[in-house]
Amino acid sequence: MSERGQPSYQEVNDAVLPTMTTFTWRYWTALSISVTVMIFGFFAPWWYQLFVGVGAAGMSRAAYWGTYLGNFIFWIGLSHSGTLLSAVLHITQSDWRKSIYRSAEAMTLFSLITAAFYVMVHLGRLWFVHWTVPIPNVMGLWPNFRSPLMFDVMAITTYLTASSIFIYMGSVPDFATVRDNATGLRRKIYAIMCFGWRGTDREWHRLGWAYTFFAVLVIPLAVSVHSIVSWDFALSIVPGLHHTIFAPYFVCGAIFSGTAGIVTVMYFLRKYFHFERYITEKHFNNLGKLLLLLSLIWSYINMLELFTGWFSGSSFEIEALRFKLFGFYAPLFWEMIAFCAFLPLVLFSEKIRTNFRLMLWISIAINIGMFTERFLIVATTQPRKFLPDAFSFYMPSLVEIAITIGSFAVFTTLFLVFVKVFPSMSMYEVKETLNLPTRKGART
Amino acid sequence: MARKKNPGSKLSRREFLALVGTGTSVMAGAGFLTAKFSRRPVEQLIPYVVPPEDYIPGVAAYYNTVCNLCPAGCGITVRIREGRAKKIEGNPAHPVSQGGTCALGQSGLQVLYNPDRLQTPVTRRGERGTGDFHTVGWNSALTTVASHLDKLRLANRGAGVGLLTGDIRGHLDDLLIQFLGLMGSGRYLQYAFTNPTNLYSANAASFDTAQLPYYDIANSDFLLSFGADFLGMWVSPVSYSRAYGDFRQGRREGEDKGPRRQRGQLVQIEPRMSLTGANADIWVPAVPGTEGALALGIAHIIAGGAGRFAAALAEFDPPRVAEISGVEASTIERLARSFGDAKAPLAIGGGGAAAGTNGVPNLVAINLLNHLAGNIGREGGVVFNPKPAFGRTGMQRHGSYLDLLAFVEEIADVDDGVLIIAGTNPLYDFPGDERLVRALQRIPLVVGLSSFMDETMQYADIVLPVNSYLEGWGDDAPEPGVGMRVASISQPVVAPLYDTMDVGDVFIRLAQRMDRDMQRAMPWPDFHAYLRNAWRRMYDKRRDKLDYVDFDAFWTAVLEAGVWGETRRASQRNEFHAQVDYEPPVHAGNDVDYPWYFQPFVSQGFFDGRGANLPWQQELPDPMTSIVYGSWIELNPRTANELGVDEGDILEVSSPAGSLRAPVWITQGIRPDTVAMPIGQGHTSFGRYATGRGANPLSILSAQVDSRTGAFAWGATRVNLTPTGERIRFVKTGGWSRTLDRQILGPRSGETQEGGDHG
Amino acid sequence: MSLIKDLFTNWSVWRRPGYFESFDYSWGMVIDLDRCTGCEACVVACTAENNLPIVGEKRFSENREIKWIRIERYWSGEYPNAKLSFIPMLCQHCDQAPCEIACPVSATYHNQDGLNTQIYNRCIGTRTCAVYCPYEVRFFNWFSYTWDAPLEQQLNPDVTVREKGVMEKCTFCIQRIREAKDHAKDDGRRRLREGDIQPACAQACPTKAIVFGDRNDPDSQVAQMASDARGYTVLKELNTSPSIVYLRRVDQEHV
Amino acid sequence: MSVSVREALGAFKPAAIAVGIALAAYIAGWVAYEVFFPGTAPVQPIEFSHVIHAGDYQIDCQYCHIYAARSTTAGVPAVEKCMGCHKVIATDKPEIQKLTDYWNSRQAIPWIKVHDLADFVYFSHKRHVQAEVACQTCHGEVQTMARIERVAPLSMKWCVGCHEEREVENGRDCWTCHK
Repeated sequence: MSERGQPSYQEVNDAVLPTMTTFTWRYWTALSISVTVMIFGFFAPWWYQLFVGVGAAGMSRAAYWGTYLGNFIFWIGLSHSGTLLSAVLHITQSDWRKSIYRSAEAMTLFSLITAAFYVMVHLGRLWFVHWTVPIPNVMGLWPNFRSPLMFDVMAITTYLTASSIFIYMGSVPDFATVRDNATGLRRKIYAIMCFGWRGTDREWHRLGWAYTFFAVLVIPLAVSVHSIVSWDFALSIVPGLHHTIFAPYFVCGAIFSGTAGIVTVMYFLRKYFHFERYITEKHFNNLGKLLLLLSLIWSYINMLELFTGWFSGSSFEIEALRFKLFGFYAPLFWEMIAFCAFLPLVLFSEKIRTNFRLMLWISIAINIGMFTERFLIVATTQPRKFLPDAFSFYMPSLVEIAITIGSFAVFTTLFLVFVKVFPSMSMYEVKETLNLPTRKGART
Repeated sequence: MARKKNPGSKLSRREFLALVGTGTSVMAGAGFLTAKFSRRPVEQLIPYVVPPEDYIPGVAAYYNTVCNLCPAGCGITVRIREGRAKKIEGNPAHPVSQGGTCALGQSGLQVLYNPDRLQTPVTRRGERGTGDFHTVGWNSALTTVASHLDKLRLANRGAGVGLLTGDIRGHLDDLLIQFLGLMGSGRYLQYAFTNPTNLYSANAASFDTAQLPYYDIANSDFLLSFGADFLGMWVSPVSYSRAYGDFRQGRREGEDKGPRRQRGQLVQIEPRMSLTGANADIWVPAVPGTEGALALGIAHIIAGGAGRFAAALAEFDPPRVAEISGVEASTIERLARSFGDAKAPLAIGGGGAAAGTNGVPNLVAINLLNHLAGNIGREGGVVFNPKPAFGRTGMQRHGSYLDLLAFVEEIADVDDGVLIIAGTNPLYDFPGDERLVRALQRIPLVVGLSSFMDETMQYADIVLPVNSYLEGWGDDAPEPGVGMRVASISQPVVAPLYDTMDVGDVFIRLAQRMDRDMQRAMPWPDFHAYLRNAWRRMYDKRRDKLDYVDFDAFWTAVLEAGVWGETRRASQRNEFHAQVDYEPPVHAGNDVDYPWYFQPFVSQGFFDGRGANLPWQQELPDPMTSIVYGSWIELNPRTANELGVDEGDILEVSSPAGSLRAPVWITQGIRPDTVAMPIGQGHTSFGRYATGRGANPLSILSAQVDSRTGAFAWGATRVNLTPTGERIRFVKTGGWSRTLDRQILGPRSGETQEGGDHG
Repeated sequence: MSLIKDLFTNWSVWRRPGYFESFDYSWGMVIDLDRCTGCEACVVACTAENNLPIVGEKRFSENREIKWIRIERYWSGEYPNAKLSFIPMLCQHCDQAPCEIACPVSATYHNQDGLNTQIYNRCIGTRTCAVYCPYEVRFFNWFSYTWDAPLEQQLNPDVTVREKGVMEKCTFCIQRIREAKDHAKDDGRRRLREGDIQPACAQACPTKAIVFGDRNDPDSQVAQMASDARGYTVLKELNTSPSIVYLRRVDQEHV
Repeated sequence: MSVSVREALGAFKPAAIAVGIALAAYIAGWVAYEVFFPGTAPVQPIEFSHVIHAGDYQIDCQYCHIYAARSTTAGVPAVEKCMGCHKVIATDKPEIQKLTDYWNSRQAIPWIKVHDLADFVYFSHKRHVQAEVACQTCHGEVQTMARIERVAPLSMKWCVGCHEEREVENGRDCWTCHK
């Protein structure tokens, strides 16, 4: 035990490495449950839907978009925490990021993948999805580059690539550590995964340089991605969607829910992987402040949106607004306001910010609220468009609900696999924060 | 080398090679099979052995024929590709349809290609009405019937043979008369509850011309319609609709736009807003059955106490009429003034106005308006048609409700009587009294000619499948005519799908299976031959007038054009013979136990119910409500409040004759003291699309008849409504029914459209 | 690569002023609401011509019906002065179509005839076009539909039967336009004449309320009627510049 | 101490090779099928030779494919048409006897479609014939084919390519060829 309660390098390893190798019954149950839910909640219904057609979902005339796109936005949003945050904090040299960013970035990656799944679930003819990719083909046709969905395809793929490189690059030295502490085949695998990392100065230097470069690259990317997602809606002329505020609205909302997501994940890592010494009040406190700030921004933008709708005085906007605020889905709307606008205000008190369990519940509540918001965006606007004779109603079907639940299982499964493959906490960067080891502290 | 390959493994070289061998071959097999199954299945090209002449695959052919889905007799053009009927269009050369069609007419293709068509003759096995039949060959079926008829005829008891049909016109009608004549029977009746029997006799009474006149709507400028839903399915919807278009916005003929004339104004007087009411400039909801009084009230004002009818009209001053009809006196005066001032006013009566116990008096009163306006035989007025080129008029053909009952019961009373039913479905059309069924039960042999096993066919002993109108021959003199003499031939546009015959063919075949004089009297090989002969006779009469080299040229010409006409007009002097008087309507059920007038109405999609087995018609939104698949009962919001019901609540509708259940539809277009239901649904046996869907309002009507003609008064029953507490969601296309001040129907008159407020 | 060149020209070309006037044709419609009686003949005619599926009661109740042209009905006033107005609503073939930018695979686009077209076999079913369409006239095949034999014998061989997952909509009966052009070529004519083509709805209409023709041809009937004082386009404020001009129904309160 | 990447990779060599072989075998199987059962030149119920008819005897294509200039489909000759000549000509040949059997039993010949376009494609022989596109342009040198073989890919790119090259009016408009 080194002075000032700081863990030694060895202790860092001892804290992290076992989490990758030890498989507790708790882990197995968690994994098996989430895999089952994933298969029967997500893939089975999807398979069914592929056979009968998208009619298996609850969408219908006027409400051509449903829960699927709601989920899509939600997951894209969730993905905005990790990479963006870690990049920002990395550039701003805030060290407290180091113990949490790995799992945060993992979150980014996996929620992006889930989101990508939703794009496919949404499609009417999945078997032609490759037509959206600008590759030479027997038809000699190109996709339509004027389409916001096309922007989406580009943005998301880019963001996915960037963040996967980002997270991988960040964990190369740790892979080396894993390699050095492993034997047999596992040792060999990690030897390949870390590209034979030796820890020479040149390697460290290049890593640092490249890492910073990527950090800078990722930030505008992340912002653009959700702006573009918002344009899928804002570029339509549908009352209630056709708002210039949408891009910032979405981005802010995204980071908001993303940060909340990190808090949730952090809580569990801390609890079950016993990272108490690395994930501390400090982190929860900082993230709490961030959440508070974001929620204020979010509420402001939300008010703006409602106001412009009302202020326009146009019959279309007003009706859309009326339906959203007082229509069938009004309870959901007010629930969203409560969870995302009012609840976070309690974060003004530091006592609450540093209370782990409370933070967990708040973060979950926020994400429920944000999920509702995304659902409302699709569910309340389309049924109230321009021709009253075509007014309709949207109610998700069982298939949609099942897939929604299943998608959370998809995410969880991926994450559970991740924690066994990646060191779920960046060991080398945590070590950077420690002061150099004394002779007592063993070096690995 | 295998060892070198993986030093760790315990595999011997032999094992290793075996492993590799099997592995590769399995994979290769897999690849082979994937290739096999991933390939598109082979398509075959099957040419004809001997191609039919004038057949070009991929090129459409068009044939003209006649639609017989309703009695209007529109000329239609059918598009044929590879020997299959693809599309029905109006025949532009035909003066009735003038290139247009109605919704029902479009669906004729689904009569032809209906999955529930009767494909072979069937005979009854189980009890009557149980629908337990088994198939037999044409031969045995015809022989059975023929022998039966023969027996009767030879025993001089042929009078026991009766023929009940729907609306059959043209030479087929003649053929049937001839056949029955040879049987020594005059029992031949045509019945459909939609037949305008009252209109015939009213016209006979007022103008002593027992026919449907041609209402020159197009050239009239003020149209006063008493319950006649002439834009819906009344008498001849397509031709009236066309006329209506011109009545509103002037003639539109391709290039020449014609002079822009004064826009005609339409006033619709009826308790429940029909499609015509919706298009009217003013909709006047009058108490059902009081249209006559209203007409007399208007006449009273126009006549101004002078003239021949002054005495008869004296008592019909606005206040009194207002009290009878529930229309404000001011409105009546206004209407009268406009009617009087109009250049070419026109009054039409029908539908609800004719469907009361006082139908004829009402129509006579309405005719009086036309007489006063000097409309008869005038352009923009009531033009009577010349005697049709052939066939009897509806007045001669149609039987009333009472006639039908008597007719069937008489046949039931003679021992071993035979009833042949063709192209009509009285058991659906009939009100809820059992007399008809009981009579049917007593008739030893009931033969049905039909394409579908409908309610009536369930009671037949032998059902013979007949051609759909697109597969068979026929001809038609449309009624009402268009002011001149028109005739059209309907020809088979596709080969019969199944083993079916024309109605005419059936009787010719029957004759050929009977004794010699019968055969001699009906020598034709088939109905087509008969038809040609008939037309040859027509041709011979006019040979000098017609410029065709010979009959064949004439025949082909008519087949190609689909219609033949003579511009010969009937001259009609403006005389009025009837005594005008108002007879208050009698409704079944007192107004205490049965507080509401019950007005069934002919629905756009199903006409009198015959369209209900066509999926396109089932999925056709009702024009007024946009409801599909099912029936409903229309309530005024006030009525709904009284009952405390909302849209979709199911009501128990009970009349003195019976009761049914129907969901509530709340509409602004109906009197609070009236409720209305569409006719057409509620079939108990009419194919997969119609059976067991909705309710049939006719089934709870009391057997009310017109006091003069004995025609079925289907607008003269009162009902009581009781909520059942159950409710349904309507299947319909429409969402909200108000525009919310959005620019959908255009700027109000006067204003022109300016950019809107949407940012 | 020429494709890339096209890509960039396409990008800008839509914004060029007078772009649509430069087209071969600009098919358009004038619908006279004073003639239209709401009889729904056009609806069935369209169904028959374009192989629209029979969806069945259950799917109809879920708003999954497919009707390229429908009659919308709007009430005004209360009993006894209630008025009901009809307006046939079909694809407006907008010159500035919101749906066209939506499709990621260009399954819907503006062709040389000024038609807003939909290529069924290119569609991948994102349904974005339908969301963007303010007139609600795009219909999605939520399922693959079948016809009870022998009803399928009626299907029009000139029109594809759409499979599940495909968006579809009114095409102004483009198969008829194609056929007419074909005949014109046979007669050695380069251009179509007025009246060569009639879409199913216009042909069936018993009151002749629907007139179809080339808006680029100044003496065509549509071009002339479009300038009528009663003329207007639905939801003009959205600036979609539709190809369908409606003539307002005359409301004559005082008779 | 640490393991070099090369060394590590070595461990996966056998697995990699195994997978490689398996893949190779799979592809080989696929190719084999395409070679032995070519979809582009199926075996027809009657070994009809265009070499004899179109080649040696120089019979005009439209003598048998009568609708080519009038309709969208070129049309396969009716059995009657074949018998028009083969009542007398070459009646002893086995293939002709097959034909005669079809004729006597009044059966149509189930030819297998070689040039098969998707249902959503509108192709008009008439237009192409009238534009004086030689049959061979799309159907290949038919007169040299003992068994009809599809030479053109019939892919969209191929069609459009030709349209562009000939500058067909609206040759790139989707609705020119799709329905």
